Amino acid sequence: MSELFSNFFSGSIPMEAYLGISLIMFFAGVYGFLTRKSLLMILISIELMLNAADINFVTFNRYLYPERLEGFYFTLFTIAIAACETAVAIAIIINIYRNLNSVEVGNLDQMKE
Amino acid sequence: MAEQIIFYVLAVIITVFSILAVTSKQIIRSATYLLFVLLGTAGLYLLLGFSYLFAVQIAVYAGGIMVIFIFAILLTNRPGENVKSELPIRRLVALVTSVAGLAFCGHIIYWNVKKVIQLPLMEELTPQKLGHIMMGTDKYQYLLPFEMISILLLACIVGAIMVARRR
Amino acid sequence: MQYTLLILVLPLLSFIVLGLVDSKWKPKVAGTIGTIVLGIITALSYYTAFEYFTLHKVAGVYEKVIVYDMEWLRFTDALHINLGILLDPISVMMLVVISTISFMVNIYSLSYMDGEKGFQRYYAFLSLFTFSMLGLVVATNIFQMYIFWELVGVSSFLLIGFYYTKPSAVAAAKKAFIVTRFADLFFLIGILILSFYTKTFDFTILTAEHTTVFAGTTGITFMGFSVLSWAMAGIFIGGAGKSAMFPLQIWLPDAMEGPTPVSALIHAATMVVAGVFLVARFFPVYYFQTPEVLHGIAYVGAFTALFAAVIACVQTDIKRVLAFSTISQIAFMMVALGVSGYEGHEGTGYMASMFHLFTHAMFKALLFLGAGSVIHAVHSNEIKDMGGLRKYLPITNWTFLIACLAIAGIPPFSGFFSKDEILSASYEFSPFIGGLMTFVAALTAFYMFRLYYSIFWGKDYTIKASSHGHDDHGAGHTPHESPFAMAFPLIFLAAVTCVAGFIPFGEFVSSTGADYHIHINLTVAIVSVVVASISILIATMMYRKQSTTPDKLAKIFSGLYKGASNRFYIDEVYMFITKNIVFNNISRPIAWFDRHVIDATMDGFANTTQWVSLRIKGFQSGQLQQYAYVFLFGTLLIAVLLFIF
Amino acid sequence: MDYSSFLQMREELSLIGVMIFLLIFDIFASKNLIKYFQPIAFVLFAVHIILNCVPRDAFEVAGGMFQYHPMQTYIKTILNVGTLIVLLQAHKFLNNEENKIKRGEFYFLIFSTLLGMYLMISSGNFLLFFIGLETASIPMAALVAFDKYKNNAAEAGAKYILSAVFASSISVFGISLIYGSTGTVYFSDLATLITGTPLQIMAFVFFAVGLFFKISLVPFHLWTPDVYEGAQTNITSYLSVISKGSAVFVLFTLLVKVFGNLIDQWQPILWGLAVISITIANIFAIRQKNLKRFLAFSSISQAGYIILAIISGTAIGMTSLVYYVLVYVFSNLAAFGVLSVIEERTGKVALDDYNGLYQTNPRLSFVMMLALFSLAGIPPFAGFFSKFFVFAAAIDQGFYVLVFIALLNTIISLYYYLLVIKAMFLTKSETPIELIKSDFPLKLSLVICTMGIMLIGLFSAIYNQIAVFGFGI
Repeated sequence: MSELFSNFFSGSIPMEAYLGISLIMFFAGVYGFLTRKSLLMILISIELMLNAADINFVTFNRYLYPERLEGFYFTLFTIAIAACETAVAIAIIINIYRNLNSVEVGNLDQMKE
Repeated sequence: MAEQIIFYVLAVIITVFSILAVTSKQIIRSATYLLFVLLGTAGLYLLLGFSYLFAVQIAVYAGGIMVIFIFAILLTNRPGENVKSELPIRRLVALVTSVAGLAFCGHIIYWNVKKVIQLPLMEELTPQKLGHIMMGTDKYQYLLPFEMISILLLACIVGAIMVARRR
Repeated sequence: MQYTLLILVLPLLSFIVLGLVDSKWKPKVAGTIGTIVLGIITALSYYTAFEYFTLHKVAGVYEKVIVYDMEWLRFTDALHINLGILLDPISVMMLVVISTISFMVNIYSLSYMDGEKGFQRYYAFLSLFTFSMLGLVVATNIFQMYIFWELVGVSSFLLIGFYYTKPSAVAAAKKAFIVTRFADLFFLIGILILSFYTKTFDFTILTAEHTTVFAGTTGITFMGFSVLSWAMAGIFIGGAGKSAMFPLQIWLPDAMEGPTPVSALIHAATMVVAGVFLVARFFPVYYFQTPEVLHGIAYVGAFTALFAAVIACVQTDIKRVLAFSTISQIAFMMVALGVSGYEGHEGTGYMASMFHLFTHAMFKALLFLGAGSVIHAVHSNEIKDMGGLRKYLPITNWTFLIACLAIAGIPPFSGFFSKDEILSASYEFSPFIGGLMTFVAALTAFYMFRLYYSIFWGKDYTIKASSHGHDDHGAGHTPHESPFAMAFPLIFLAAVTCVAGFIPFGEFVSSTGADYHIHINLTVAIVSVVVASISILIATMMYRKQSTTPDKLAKIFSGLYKGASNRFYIDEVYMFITKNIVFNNISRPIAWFDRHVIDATMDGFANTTQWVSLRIKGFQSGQLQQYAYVFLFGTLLIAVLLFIF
Repeated sequence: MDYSSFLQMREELSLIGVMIFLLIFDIFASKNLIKYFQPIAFVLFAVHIILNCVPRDAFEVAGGMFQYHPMQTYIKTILNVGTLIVLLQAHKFLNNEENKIKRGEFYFLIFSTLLGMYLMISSGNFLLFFIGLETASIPMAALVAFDKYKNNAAEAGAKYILSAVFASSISVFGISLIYGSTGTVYFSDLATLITGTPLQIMAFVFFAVGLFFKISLVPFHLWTPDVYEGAQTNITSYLSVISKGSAVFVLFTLLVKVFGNLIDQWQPILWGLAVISITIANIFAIRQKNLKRFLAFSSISQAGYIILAIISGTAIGMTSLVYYVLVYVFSNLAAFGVLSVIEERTGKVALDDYNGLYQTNPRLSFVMMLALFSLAGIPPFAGFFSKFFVFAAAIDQGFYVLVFIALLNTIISLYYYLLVIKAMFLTKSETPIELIKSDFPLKLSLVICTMGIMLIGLFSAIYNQIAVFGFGI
């Protein structure tokens, strides 16, 4: 902790601070996924989780391995993948809305046991 | 000093809005909070010196994904109707698990990453350089994934249209 | 002797052809083809036997001939699986037995199964079964044997469940399959352990007299027994499953729901003796390496023999009587193997076991086919629906009587000779086992004649209304003798039963391959014949009543006991002792135990699984978020556990 | 900038060629030509299979991002053949009036997921791997929701995509930590850099669950039965066979190639997962009344058996795994083929509906029986040999207890497989499913499967051929 304060005044940001933000974002996403009732909100939670991984990549790249841009490009492609996945997921959710007239996840339990 | 202040402001924004985004009762608010989180993330990228990523984050997430989200929300949401919340006991269980996971992962990560405080020097990322890396076929160059992701995008478009279009 | 390959290839071809054409050919055509192929195989087997026993005797010992050997799967350099044909006295003998019985059953089925739906497929399955059984006995290595072993199980499953759609048949096929598979699990484990330590599957290496392959197992023990003992015990359990040894015998009586010719082929003569064959195949290993397991086999066999014989006394379904009798007789063979020594006169048990296998196959198939003929005539399996049939079914009557005399051990029929050898081997091992086996032999004579008299003598056959019988036959007709296609196998097998006892069996089959001269142990022989005769006498007195046309045999017996004492008085004492004491207090409780305790244990396993399944269904709630929660929890749990340990 | 090295990626390029051609053909072909869409697709795809079925020498593209090894040709060919069988089985379904219009999409999506699996198999870099993983799962979600007007299909689609994305976000978070602790995502560099620090172990667990999800091991399997039930049957078979087959192969290669140093960590994980997967799936399978769910649980337990090959981590294990997948493709597709044709014609999927199937459809029930026997591992059908080899591979490395538990479970599994056989052959029904005339492609597919089930076990050359390349990664 004392490091954090001394760093604060010496004008540098430790890497753990970035990683901490991404972790909080990730587990906020996990919590959202487990508790939200609407399919769209679940999707929002997933965006948070993916975004957290992106921050990790960029942070590690910048702090630890600045000589190459692997984390940078990984993030770039992950953003694209997130877009793909959102598009298909939303298409499916809209389809569910048409069929069931609702986007509540609680309605999705016709199949069980 | 200015960097610190910006960082901690962004950190607070991201943390607070992340939590709000997954707890807010109204879906449209949730989406807005998510937008703030994404913009905050873009800010972090800028702070780390990746201005290109900043642009992509804003263009794709804020400009693309959020638009789809809001479109979908408006399509499926009946105004004035709040989303029901999960049973309190389940929320509690999920909360405990998430916090436990957070503590566990945080512990492992904090004690096992290299401690770096100062941002190391990095040569400037010119668009030419980025483009060269993107279009190259050697190690640490990314033409192959670029081509492949274009096929993924095409497949997703085809799939999404097939599912979403009417009869 | 390359032509022996044909013995395997022909039934396989027959199966493929008949299976493919299915209902495109007329039933008669398919049946004829199947039967002709079996005829060729039988001829080939006989020729193989002739050539083998005349040509391959080196220095007075029948050598093991590997006619054909192909490396099939190379697992590691040391361990590979071959496919081939191994000829030695017991496999040649089995070839003869299997092809003969199978041929007879094929002929018999032409008439018995006539008009059944799926006649062609029935013949296809018969060919498949014959193929797998033949492949089993000529296997050069334990792995090949295991494959054919399972294939035998599959084809038997197909045949049991073939055409009877009674609810009881539904369970029977499944039960037979699962029980034997359960036993095969131990077989497989035995194979894995054995091959792991010896690095070979090959029978010729494993059963060589002075082999060193077991050197690697010395000193390695598990729970007090050597690993080799565990392996060999596992292999025996596999054999016990197929051969219906206690407590795995539960499937065999139920399997009687299959068509009767199938019972004759599979559940009397061939498949059920596979376990005996297996133990015989491994006999040198059992004898030299794990004698304690061999003795265990003897005791298991003795107990099974007694157990099954006692139950057989109270069964009322004629096929079930025969089923329990089969269990009992196979147990005789197991006992003989278990008590056997190795060389010369010591090896009587081994020889006797194989001899009994041979003779039993013939007369038990005869009994089943006879029973089939009876069932064909009266359309019922129950004793109460029969009686006085001898005038309607003369051929069946006589052949059945011959078989009964054979199984009871009355000279000069074949069963006498083989059973006598078993008894004398048992007496040499321990008087207790010997005495026990003699008692079982007496019981055998009793329940077989109880069956015989109940079917062919006793009360007159009454023609019943349409309560029984198939629709296509119409009810209320007079029972009539079976057509020639069914009568011929009966006559043939009866003839074999009459003469087989005089085959100098020891000259062909013995534990070392060397000649062995059968000496009839007169004391044992006389005792067993006397005991069997007394049992038959008791059965005669109890069940021959209401007879109107006494025949020769009956005269001898009736003279004997009429002269001895007051007939009715003794009869009633006998009735009291047997009905009230033996039946009600011994046999019935044992039968009840068999049905309720042993069966229920098996069912219990199934029910427990069902119960657990019902308890945990909540996990599959259909709710996405619960799934995700389990997912996350699993992930974190794995991670945390990794750090704790 | 030398792009010519890309030409070495023949499998991927020719598949992309087929995809693009079919897409364009579907859009622009005239009314007369469009009738031949499916035959053309079959022929093109068959040509693609034949062109790519011969192993070549190992090579790398794009600086090791794409790594080819001859063993991959085997697994890709197996997946190809499986896909072809699925397409043949879907022929009739896609010729229905309501689905005709979506035919092109169906093929395009199937092929793009297949391409994703190719990428997963051949990738030498986590980035390409992740793209492959997503290409294999996102279009799959669209396929699961293919019957979009059916509530069950829509529900299954949503469950699938949300679960899949949840799994892959955990997985990508793991990859980010791996990157953080090593500084690279190239497999060849990672092998030495992964030394077993706590961070790497945690990262590995996070990453691996993404694959466990795809293989559907307990407890990451809960989505499986629901999605299998809801999806159209041909998609289900594709999901259960091809998707799973590629994932197990990839899991094995990654465990050995990248996480070889963590063997002390992943062996116990796999041990536990194999045991609970086989057991729990068996217990659930017994109580299923719906055949699709039944086969879902059956495939979960099959996945548990495959883990026995992976856990050994040896060349024998690899050979056994490829062999197992090969056999599993034929057995499972035969079962699903029968299921799909019956569901397609009558809409019946309950176990009770199969009562007395043998009376009316002897051939279909016969194929089903062979398939179930093979799945249960009864000799001489191919399934026995594949099980035997995975057991032997595990025994070879000393996993006796695991093998014993697995063997005991084969008895339980036999019980429920026989339940189906019993229903078809022995239980009499007043109203059995009527006689079903299957079309030529379906017949062809079932014949291929039957031949596979009957013959693969008997030709040792197949196993030996696979064994030639040993590890093959």
